[in-house]
Amino acid sequence: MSHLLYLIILIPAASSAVLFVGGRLTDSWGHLMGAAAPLVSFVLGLIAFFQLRGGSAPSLHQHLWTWIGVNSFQVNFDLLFDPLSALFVLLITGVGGIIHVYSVGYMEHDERRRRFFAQLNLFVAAMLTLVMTSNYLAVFLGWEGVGLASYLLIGFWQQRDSAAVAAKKAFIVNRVGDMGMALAIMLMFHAFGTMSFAGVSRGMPHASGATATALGLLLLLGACGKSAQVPLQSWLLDAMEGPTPVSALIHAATMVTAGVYLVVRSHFIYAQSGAAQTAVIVVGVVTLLWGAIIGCAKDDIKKALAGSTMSQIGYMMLAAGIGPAGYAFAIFHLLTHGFFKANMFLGAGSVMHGMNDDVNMRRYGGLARIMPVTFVTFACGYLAIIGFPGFAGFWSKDRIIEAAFTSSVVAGAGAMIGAAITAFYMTRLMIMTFTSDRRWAQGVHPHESKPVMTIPLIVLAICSVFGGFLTLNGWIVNWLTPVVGPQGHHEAPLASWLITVLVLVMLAIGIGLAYLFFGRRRIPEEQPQRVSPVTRAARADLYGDAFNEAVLMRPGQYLTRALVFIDLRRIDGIVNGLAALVGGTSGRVRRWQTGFVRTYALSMLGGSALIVLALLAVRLG
Amino acid sequence: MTLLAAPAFQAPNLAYGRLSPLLIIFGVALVGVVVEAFAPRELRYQIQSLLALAGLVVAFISDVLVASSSPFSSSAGTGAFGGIEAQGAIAVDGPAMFVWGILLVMTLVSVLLVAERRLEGGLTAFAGQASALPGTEAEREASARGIEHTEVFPLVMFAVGGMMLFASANDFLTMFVGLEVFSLPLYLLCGLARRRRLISQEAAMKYFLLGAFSSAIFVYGIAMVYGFAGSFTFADVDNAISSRVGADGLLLLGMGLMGVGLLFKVSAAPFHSWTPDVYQGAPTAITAFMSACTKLAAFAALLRVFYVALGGARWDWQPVVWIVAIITMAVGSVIAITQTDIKRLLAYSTIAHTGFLLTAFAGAYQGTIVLTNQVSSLQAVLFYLVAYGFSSIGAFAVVTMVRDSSGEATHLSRWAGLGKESPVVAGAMALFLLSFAGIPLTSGFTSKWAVFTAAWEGGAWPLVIVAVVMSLVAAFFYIRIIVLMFFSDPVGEGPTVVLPSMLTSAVVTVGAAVTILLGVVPQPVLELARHAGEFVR
Amino acid sequence: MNLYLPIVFLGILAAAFAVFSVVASSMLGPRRYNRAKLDSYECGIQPTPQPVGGGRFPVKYYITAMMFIVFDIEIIFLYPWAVYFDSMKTFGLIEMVLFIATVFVAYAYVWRRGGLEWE
Amino acid sequence: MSPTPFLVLSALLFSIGAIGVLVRRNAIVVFMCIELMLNAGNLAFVSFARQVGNLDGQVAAFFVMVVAAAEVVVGLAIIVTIYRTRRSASVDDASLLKY
Repeated sequence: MSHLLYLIILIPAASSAVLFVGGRLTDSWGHLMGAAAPLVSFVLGLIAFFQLRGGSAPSLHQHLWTWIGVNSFQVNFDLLFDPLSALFVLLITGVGGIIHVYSVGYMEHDERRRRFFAQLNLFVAAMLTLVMTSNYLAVFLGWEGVGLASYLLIGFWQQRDSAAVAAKKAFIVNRVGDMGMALAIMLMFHAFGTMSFAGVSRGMPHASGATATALGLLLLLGACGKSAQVPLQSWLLDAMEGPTPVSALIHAATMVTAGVYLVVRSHFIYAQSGAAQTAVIVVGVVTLLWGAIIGCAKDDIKKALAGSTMSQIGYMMLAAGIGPAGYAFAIFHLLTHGFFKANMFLGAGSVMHGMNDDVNMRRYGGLARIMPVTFVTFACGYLAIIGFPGFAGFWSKDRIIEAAFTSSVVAGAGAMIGAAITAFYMTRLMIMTFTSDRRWAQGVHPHESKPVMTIPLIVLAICSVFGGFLTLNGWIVNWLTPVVGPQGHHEAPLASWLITVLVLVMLAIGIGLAYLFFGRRRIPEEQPQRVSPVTRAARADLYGDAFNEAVLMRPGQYLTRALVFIDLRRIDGIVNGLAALVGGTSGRVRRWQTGFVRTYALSMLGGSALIVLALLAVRLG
Repeated sequence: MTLLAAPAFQAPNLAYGRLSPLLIIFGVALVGVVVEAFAPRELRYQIQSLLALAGLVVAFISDVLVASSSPFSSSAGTGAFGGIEAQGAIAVDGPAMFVWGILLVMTLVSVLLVAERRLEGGLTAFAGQASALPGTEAEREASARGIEHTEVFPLVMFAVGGMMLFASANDFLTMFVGLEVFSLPLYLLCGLARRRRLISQEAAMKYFLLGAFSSAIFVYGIAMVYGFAGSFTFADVDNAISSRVGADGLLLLGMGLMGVGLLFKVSAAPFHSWTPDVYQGAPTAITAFMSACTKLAAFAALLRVFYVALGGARWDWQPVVWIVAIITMAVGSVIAITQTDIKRLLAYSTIAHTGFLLTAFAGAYQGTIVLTNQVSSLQAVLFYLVAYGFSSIGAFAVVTMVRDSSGEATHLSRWAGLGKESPVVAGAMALFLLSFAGIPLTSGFTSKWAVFTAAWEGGAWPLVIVAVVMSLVAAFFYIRIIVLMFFSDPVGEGPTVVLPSMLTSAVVTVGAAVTILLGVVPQPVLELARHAGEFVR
Repeated sequence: MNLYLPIVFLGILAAAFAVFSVVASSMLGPRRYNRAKLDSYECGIQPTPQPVGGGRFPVKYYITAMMFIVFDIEIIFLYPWAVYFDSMKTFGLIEMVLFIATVFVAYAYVWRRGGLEWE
Repeated sequence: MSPTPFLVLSALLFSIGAIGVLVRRNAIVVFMCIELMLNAGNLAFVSFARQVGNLDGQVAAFFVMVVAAAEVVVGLAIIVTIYRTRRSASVDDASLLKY
């Protein structure tokens, strides 16, 4: 098998290429091939997985070719299939495949469905490259690919202005992260002369503390960009502009998990720098609360789920920051989250399908009877995410909170409060959507979706119920030990049973409050305006954009306005602020190119004078 | 006058074999002029094009032979081979022979573009009769009679010959002559477009006046350096610097002015202003030729002058180059964002690429400090230029194919929805743009990587950080075009992709192939660049 | 520092003089414009009248001027060559023959393309 | 005798040429100014040749002259063409290409 690893990546890539190049020829069967490709990869992944399990070798390798090689310095394009990669491959291809199948139904009436599948395949292929290579440079390749594909997919409905803006935002914010990644790779090469995981981990112990911290922070910056962690979280909510399957793919299986993968994969770097680890923990805790609070106030079902993703990824980051004690749990939660989040996003898609693509939960209600399958499956996801005992989320989240307490009480407390908030907003979502009285707009006739959409829901629901069993007698921990090292024993300040009980109490509180607020009263169709400042803040994404606006965009705006006299009212948020700044500068500077030869000559002469003077200055200074 | 009494004459021994590539090219160019004079008009196109192609191939072969037969010179330092020929006028060393070979290949590809005839309906893209006024009876008659300026081919040959001389010159006088020999034909070629005569001629005039201006400055710089060192040979200048004789002021002045002349040719800010106008106005085939070959030759010369002759004064010029590099990257990447004409946009992107190249140049990571497992600045720059050259030629080749009634449709709005019109062409363009943006698995990524590491190792890491940021900005507008081509609907009746003859298709294919190959398996070319070693002193 | 003073001083002096001369001429010089002066080519002569619709334009003068310059300049190289001819033996002869031949190629082109016909 | 006066003169010529390029509108005159700069270079060459006492500088002057002549030919050709199409040799009129 190890010589066939490349097929896992090649198949989706090839399918994507065929769909892109084939054009209209493939319209009739393109979507079927597109949906089949990741499933085939999934089967291959399974084979490799069992071989890895059965075999004695800690990991499978395949040397494809030497990418860059000069004398002793080599960047090999090697595939690495070790326990960590294995789990990711299965998650990406498995959940991704299910989402593909679902999309066949979801995008049925879109005439550009073929292109949609081409891009989905590209997305999957890029993500697989990211998790299956054995050196950072190649990871960067997949990293860029994912960024590109997400850009295309989020902006898929480019006729919508908002979609285009959201895509641009996602792209640029990600480029900021990529910059961190690129610089980290440069630094690595400078410090170790290699960029392979093995080489770097060998070199790490001898590296200076400063180098380690710098590497850790730069990589964290990259991870924040891809995983939408504070402060680079702003793109995630807008990314909901994409078709719902895309949201599901981005949130559950691919994109946002990349950051966590990077941190876990680079454990040998974080092992050398406590500062970097602390930074990861802080980012994680802040984000998990941030996202949860946002989730409480959103009436747009997709945005509410997006907030929850942000906060769940925050949990994973927190776990990854804890170190060897947490890596396994981070990955474990990542898997379970992949199941139930995909489940709920597709469920949301199915609801929207029935409600004429209305996303406002205030106009839902009482759908439980009309869409039984969607309701039941969604309920499974719901119980899983709030961590109801027995469901997948319970096992993973509980472990993380436990581990958090071992590292610091603050982190643990934060995680625990996060659990309560999660329970609150998810319950709110359930009530507003499924149970409460009907508040549908006129002419909306909800109906259950077709089997091609409901069957994936059922599959995912089953996963989100039983996903937790991966941890039975610590299977996942042992499985990952060869990669991230032994977990070691850490004494928690509280007994683990006590923590579990506390979590459950929090859970009860959250659900109870939500029931009080939303279950007992009638839910107004319009957003109530007289609400607590907290709610108002949360509705405005905790003023995330406002903050950007005040701190980053306003100055940019003024500067731009000073530079160009163009109307900037359209601008919102840092991204467009910066874009406008650059664009404005550009629009201004290009005026220097007056078209008059004599102006050019003047600039040349001035330039030469400056150069000579600079030379003199250098010599004298 | 006894002071100037010259020494007794001894006939110089010229190693004609070593210089054969140069001689062949110039010989072919001269033959081309004779053909123009005596061959009947209807045969000229065939004769000239075949002659040019044959000459290039033969010259390339002889270059390979010379390179494979060159001994390692004892005089040189790290891994340099080849030697100084023609009484110290020309250095036939590793880098020179590498540059010669690449120049010849890229010119070969460009000549295919020049010879393209189907796009203009049976005629080349060059004015039938430059002397006939646009839109007059004379012009219509000329194009009706199928008159063509087949002088284009000899001119290109002269230009490439000059470039080879420029890149391998080992004293300032030869360098100046080479500079002019490749500039003058280019001035003319820029003005010969068949369509859009006005802007073509304007481009020619601007290029000419500014070029002449810069070469005048260059000459004055040479004079100053001569006054400082008392000789034109690079080695002597180097000695003069290291032995600290001569008036230092003259050196600084000369260094600055000469630098201006060279930076002008590589279109570095603030000497870039000719680039957008000329690139937009010139016939696209010529733009492709310039963007690939002029840049390569000029960078080779720039590095040779500053590493070999002025290497001793590195502490003087390095900081200045840092500033120039930053300005150039900023100007190129930022202004490109608001461009609306594809040729102009590519021109600004070429300026940005110059900036990236200058980072490696400023790093000056060369000589004995180079670790065995890394590429020196010179090698990185050469590799980058190979990668960039082919992508750039390919991109401009695509530009020639996207047309509407008035010739090439270069306004970006006409490119909207190109992906629907012709997926293959748009795909090729997308590939080239991704390569310019430095997305992995394209030549742009590996070459950027090589250049940046060289700069970083040379201690110019702040430059590298600026460069990374700038390449992010640049990536943004490249992606914008891709989205424009694939994801937006055509305006009006949309663009049309005219089916070209074998020639242009071949060019695009070659460009795309090289772009992918150098992205996926760059190793052979990198090795070749490394084998070229350093300059012979 | 004083080592570089001359350079700086020279630059200042030169620039100052150039600016001064331009300004001075524009201020002191009398402005007596006539048609010939305002006309494009400032070489005194009347530009040859343009045929309407822009047909052929007689550029004889300029062509001739170009010819003259080119062939005249080549002579430069004959002088040092002639001075040294005796000591250069056959080598000098061959080289100069090559040189002349090269120039002759240009000459042949001009001739065949009718550059030498006055009408 | 010292070459300094000649160098000063050549610097003056060079600056006059450079300023001329900037201030004159007529392409021909601009071009003449450039020629002036080249000749300033020539003067510097020969005076330095005198100073350092070898012939290289004088040879260089020859080469520069020849190149200048070639430049004249090309330049005049271009300028005449553009004059005939635009009916003006002013460098400021030719500004279609900008921004």
